[in-house]
Amino acid sequence: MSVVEGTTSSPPPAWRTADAWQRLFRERPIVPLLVLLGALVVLYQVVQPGTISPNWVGSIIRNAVPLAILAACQTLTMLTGGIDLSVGAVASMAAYVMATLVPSQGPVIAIVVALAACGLAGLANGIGVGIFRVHPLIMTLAMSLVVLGLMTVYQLIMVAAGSRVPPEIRTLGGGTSFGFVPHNLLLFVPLAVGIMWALRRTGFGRLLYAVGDNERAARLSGVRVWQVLVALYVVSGLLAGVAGLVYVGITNVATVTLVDKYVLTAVAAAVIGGTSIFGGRGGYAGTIVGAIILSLLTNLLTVLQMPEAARQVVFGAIILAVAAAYTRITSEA
Amino acid sequence: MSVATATSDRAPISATVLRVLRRNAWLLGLVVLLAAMLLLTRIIQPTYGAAGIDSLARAALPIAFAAVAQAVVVIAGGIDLSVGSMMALTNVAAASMMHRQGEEFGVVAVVLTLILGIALGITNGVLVVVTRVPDIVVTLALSFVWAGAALLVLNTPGGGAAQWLKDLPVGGVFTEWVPSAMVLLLVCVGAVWLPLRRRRSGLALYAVGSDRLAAFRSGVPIARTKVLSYALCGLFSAMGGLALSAATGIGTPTPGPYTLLSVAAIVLGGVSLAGGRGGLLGCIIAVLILRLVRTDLTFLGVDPNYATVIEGLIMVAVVMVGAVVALRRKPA
Amino acid sequence: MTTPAPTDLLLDATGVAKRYGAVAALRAASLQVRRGEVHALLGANGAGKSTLVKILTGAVHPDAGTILVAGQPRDIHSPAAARRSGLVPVYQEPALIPDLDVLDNLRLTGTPVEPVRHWVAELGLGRIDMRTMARDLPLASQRVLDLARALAVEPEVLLLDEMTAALPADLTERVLDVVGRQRETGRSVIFISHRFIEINALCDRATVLRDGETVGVVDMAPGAEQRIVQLMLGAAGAERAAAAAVATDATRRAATVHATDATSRLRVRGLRAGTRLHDVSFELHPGEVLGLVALEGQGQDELFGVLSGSRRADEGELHVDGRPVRFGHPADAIREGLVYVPANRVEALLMQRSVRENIALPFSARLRAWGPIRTRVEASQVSGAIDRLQIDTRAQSEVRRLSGGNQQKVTIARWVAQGVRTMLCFDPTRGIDIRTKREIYALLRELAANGAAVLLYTSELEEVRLACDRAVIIFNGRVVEEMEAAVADEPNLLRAAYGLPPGEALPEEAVATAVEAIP
Amino acid sequence: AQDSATYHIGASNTLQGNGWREEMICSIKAQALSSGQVSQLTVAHRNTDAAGQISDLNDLINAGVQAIIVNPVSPDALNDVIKQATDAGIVVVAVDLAVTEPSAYLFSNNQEEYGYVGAKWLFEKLGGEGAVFYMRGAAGTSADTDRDTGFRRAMAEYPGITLAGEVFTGWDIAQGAQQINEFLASGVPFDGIWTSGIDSTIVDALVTAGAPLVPVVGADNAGFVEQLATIEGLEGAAVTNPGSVGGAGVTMALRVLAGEEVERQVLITPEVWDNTTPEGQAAIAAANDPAIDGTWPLGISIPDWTTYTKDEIIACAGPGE
Ligand SMILES: Nc1ncnc2c1ncn2[C@@H]1O[C@H](COP(=O)(O)OP(=O)(O)OP(=O)(O)O)[C@@H](O)[C@H]1O
Ligand SMILES: Nc1ncnc2c1ncn2[C@@H]1O[C@H](COP(=O)(O)OP(=O)(O)OP(=O)(O)O)[C@@H](O)[C@H]1O
Ligand SMILES: [Mg+2]
Ligand SMILES: [Mg+2]
Repeated sequence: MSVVEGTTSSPPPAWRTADAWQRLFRERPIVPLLVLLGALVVLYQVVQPGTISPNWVGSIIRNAVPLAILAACQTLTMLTGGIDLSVGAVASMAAYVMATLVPSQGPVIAIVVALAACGLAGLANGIGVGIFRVHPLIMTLAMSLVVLGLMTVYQLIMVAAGSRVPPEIRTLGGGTSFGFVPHNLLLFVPLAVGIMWALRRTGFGRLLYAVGDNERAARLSGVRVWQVLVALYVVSGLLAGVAGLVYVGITNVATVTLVDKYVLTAVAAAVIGGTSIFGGRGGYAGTIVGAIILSLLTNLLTVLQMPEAARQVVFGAIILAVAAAYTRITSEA
Repeated sequence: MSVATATSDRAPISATVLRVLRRNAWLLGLVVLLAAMLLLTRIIQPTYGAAGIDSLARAALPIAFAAVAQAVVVIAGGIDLSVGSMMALTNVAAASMMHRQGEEFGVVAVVLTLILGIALGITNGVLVVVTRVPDIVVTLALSFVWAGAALLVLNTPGGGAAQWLKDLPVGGVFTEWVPSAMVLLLVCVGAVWLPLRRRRSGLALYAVGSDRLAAFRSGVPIARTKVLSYALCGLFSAMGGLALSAATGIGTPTPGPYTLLSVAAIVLGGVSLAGGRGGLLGCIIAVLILRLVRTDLTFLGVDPNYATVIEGLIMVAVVMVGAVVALRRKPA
Repeated sequence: MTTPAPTDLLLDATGVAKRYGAVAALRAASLQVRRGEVHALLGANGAGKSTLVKILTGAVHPDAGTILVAGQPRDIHSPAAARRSGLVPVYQEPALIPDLDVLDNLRLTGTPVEPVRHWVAELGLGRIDMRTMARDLPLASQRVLDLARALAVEPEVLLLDEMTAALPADLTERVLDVVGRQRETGRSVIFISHRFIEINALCDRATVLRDGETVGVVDMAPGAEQRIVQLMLGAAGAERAAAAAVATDATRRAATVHATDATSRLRVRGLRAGTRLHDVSFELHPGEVLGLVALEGQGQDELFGVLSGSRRADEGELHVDGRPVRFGHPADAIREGLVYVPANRVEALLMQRSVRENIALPFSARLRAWGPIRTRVEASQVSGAIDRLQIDTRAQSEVRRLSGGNQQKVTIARWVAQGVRTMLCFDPTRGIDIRTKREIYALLRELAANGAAVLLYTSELEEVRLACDRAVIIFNGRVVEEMEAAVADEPNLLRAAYGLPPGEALPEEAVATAVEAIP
Repeated sequence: AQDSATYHIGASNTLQGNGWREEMICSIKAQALSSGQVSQLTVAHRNTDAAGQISDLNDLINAGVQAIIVNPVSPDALNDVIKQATDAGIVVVAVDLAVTEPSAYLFSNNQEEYGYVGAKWLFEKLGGEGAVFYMRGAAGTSADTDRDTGFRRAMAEYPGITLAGEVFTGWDIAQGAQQINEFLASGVPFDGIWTSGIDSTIVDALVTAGAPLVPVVGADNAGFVEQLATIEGLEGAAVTNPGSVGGAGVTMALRVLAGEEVERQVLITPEVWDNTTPEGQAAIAAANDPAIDGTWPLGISIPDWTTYTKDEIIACAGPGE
């Protein structure tokens, strides 16, 4: 019952190499993504010679890190066929709550409370999606309205309470060593390794894929899907909180809408990274590269000094081109 | 012989009615909800009447077009995150064409704008089909492109609109209780959708959204149907852009909140994001409901920040109640 | 082997090849179909039958090969084009659009309605409500409707890919009858099935595929079956199949000893659920395989739903090992050792995930198992199960790339991997080739011999004799009879399944009245 | 004065969560309360666009208000509905940004001047020579375009000034932070920074990166003013853009309702608080309040037009709350 004989005997060698590449790309989708990233760097070098320096790499990565964390929320939720549009509001909440609590409570309590609030928002999302079966898009969109509203109220209460971003957060989020190694890598590398490990090597990770691929099959195999979803959205809320803290480390100013603009960019990072929005397929490594690609692209367009209109057009066109090339390279014949 | 389907073809009328009701249960629920909310509004604000309904219809007009545009694509199994940007682009295109032009040229400009919308939609659709990149990515990328193009056309709010266009959605038809905006909306959507819906191309939209593989094997031209859905989306987005022109009298290059609003509205309106299920009327009613919630919260003088919270909660509640009802209705 | 004169050939495909990445689904397939014949296309799971059908009907583009229709090269690059050339398929997977009602489904394909009504009646589905959503129809009705829709356009060549696999005995009979009569109008049928009874009864000739190659064409005559099995499986495969058959008998004798002295593993009392399951009671003992026989829609779906924890009973009791239990979720049933193999593999599989993840899925199901995976243990359990079920894992990185039969095996392997106490199988051999079927019977017997209890619903009546110790027959939501496997021959089972008392024959009119009595 | 509280006033705003806009809403509330003449204040305050604001204004009209304070999304888009309101006898006061409908009153910061005076200060500071990093607001909005007009006017007066770079921050802090960081990493030389209000973040980025502290122009946001007062070696100027135009708008509307003669347009010329002159330092010292949220503008009152205290605007309570 094997066709391996067929493969070894009949086909011409040229065909085989092409096929081997294809297979490599398909089985390791991260490879073509890295190739694309490399191509972008070369492009950068061509249009803007001389800017590429350790400093520059550092700033690209520093900007990519919080986006990649935010995109982790999307990756995880998208694996189950969901999406988390509340991450912007939740991340902003983490930043704002933390900053306003620091003067009165000190950094540790402030951070704990901020993350707890994020976990709570995630829990609400999880209960809505997992138990009451509200569509994730609606649930999280509504949650972002709820969080924004509550945070605006909170903002008015805290307006004269003073707010401060503790130096630890600032160093972690925005600092660099030797002028080019971003400190947020200290947080990010273990986090990313943890996420990738969890997706591949833990039962919970497996279940995310399973629920996204075929919820019914998961159920028939004895999985209580609601548990998975609730846990997932809590994790997503917490990750969003961490992203918010990294962002505020960079900006040093917290507002209740600090991270709002990055929600769709985070979705784009996850999707460019090869995670299917229909669930069941994808991974975090691709998302990280996706975030770096987007960060690089934003930077390139800023540096090129194009008019805003052209900048937006080119940004969209390049995202599409990258995604199309990626799809072409990894798709089956 | 088999038990499962051996119901008679000529079912009694009551059964037919029951089936129609059951199939449109969601729509009916929305209608009832809307009616209840209108009543509630009247109680909160006793002066709420024809003028209120007129402004409700006018407020709903651009959102409703956006929702209808989104619904068509989602029914066909896609999603279009560029609806807001396409509305902005068609809006500024119309506004700059009509700027300081005669009333008659306005007609030409409207036609050109609609054609532009279709062209944008076809571009979306063709790129989705050709690149085989998931719809959400293609349209997200193109949302930047169209928004940038809008800024190229007008870099700041400006331009103009023909007076007749501005007057079109104002006032009532026959009586002040039938807002022209609503009539306009239903006529525009109906004129496009009704002839299509029962045709093969209309069914193909549902088929592709419902089960792509089965549709392909049933001989449905997948690519053409996808492009058709995006073309319709572009057309309705252009109508939305024109509705913005009519409302504001100018063109605004920055996209409004229409993309996400449209997605929320269609889910409330009973369209399944998985594709293949739902209709356009439900979406329109959902938009009216969403809009009326805001109005009521304003009338009630609820602290606007809490109003945002309440709006979010209501959105969840409606979907949740719907899900619970659907669970109940599932055959035992 | 016969070589027909070229003029009779309605369809002539030669040298057809198709690769999917590293997998060669077809290497050198050929198929010659004469005008007015019913031609069987046979082969083990994964031999390439479905792929050939897809190529002939424009759903898949071949890498190589020539296809002549009535002697002419015809353009069949798309399903629509194939249709125009008179090639109309009924695929292995349902092709109705779930979210459209029946009428709209017909309109979509431009199928005339009246002929469909005619064929639906002819096929024994009675009159159907054209306004029912396709998704609301039971699988069997969908299949029949698929067939009626294909017949309605009066195709030159009708291609039926495991059309009967999901049908209960009564509907199968009608389908075979209708399909057989296609000959009379000079039309041809390509018929794929794993059931020899059907092939013997229906087909004129058979083309046999093995590993993507046509290995023989056989005229159907007494004794052809032996030859086909040999062609299909190759010499080695045929031996293994025979060995499996012997193993079945051996383990069965061992198991009967077991069954008698134990208390019941599962006791069902007065179970009622939904509108079809009224009052079912039976006992299932460790060490036995209990057959369950019923016509379409007699409450067996509901029964398995309740036993597997997917739905709640309205009334009645369940006892597992003498303890009363109540299931709110499949997880509850699984904890009590009741595992379920559903009829429809699409329900059970993670199509985009690997074979390994599919088989290992239940390992991680419980909250406790959310942590790190014990990779080595998992790997050995999974590969054990793969070996045991002989799963062809060439395309294992995504289950959707497996052939239908191999997908089916994965659904069983999932439970075998972790050891079975009580297995609820709903037609597990649906679409499985003859060798594997025998292996599955052997497997069920072996499970029983090791003390497991197996409940086996089957739509293939001969399976009762081949694999079971006892059978209960359900009609109209009630157990109407119970019989030992020894006496459970087909006429006897069919009689009972129609709700007729023992000793009574099965006249046509009786069937008609009996069926009308069904609510 | 409580018994004379008779008016029902409406307010409309289209951006939520933004410090400046929240302060504007609070000043509307505080002034309505402090005036004693307002019995009910209905606020429509949410994230929306021109068409959404039109329907909000319609809702306010239908709610039966006698005056509307509106922060318009654009100068032209609301004309019809404003006309409809004024025709019905409702007093409409546009704040922050002008509308072209002549029947509306206007109480606003002069955005073109805002762009001009800050740029002029910066160019002067640089001695008329040098490269400036120009960090604008959101592309396509009126306020940004107006400020740009002023900025360009100043540039025309100082031909020695060039642009080292021009970006749109979208008034988004995180985006502004990334832009300045990337800009610093790119190594393009620059001598000064003009920002459209994303200011303290920019200074922080300079400090964090150890880049030279070039002169920075920002707005009167609490965070930036504090930096001007405290950071050693930072030279900069805060251009005032008080959110209290909202409260002033209320006063204006009440005066019209009372039948007083009121000027149709009041434009507040922005002040420049620079930390290099004694007057500027005094203004900064007077305004600086480290407790206030960094994104709140410190121009919390406008003499003659607002009567509430600092505590009242911070309490952010309107009539009946
Ligand atoms: N197996 C399939 N399942 C789902 N969609 C498919 C499948 N095969 C092709 N399609 C879709 O159908 C469209 C057309 O496919 P293809 O190129 O195979 O047809 P074609 O030969 O160009 O058809 P036509 O007769 O219209 O020229 C593509 O958009 C593709 O995504
Ligand atoms: N889309 C695909 N991608 C990769 N491999 C595929 C794909 N479709 C089929 N195959 C492989 O091609 C081979 C032939 O499959 P096919 O479905 O034709 O078998 P079959 O004879 O119909 O089997 P069964 O009796 O189990 O239905 C199998 O090994 C299968 O795994
Ligand atoms: Mg097959
Ligand atoms: Mg082709």
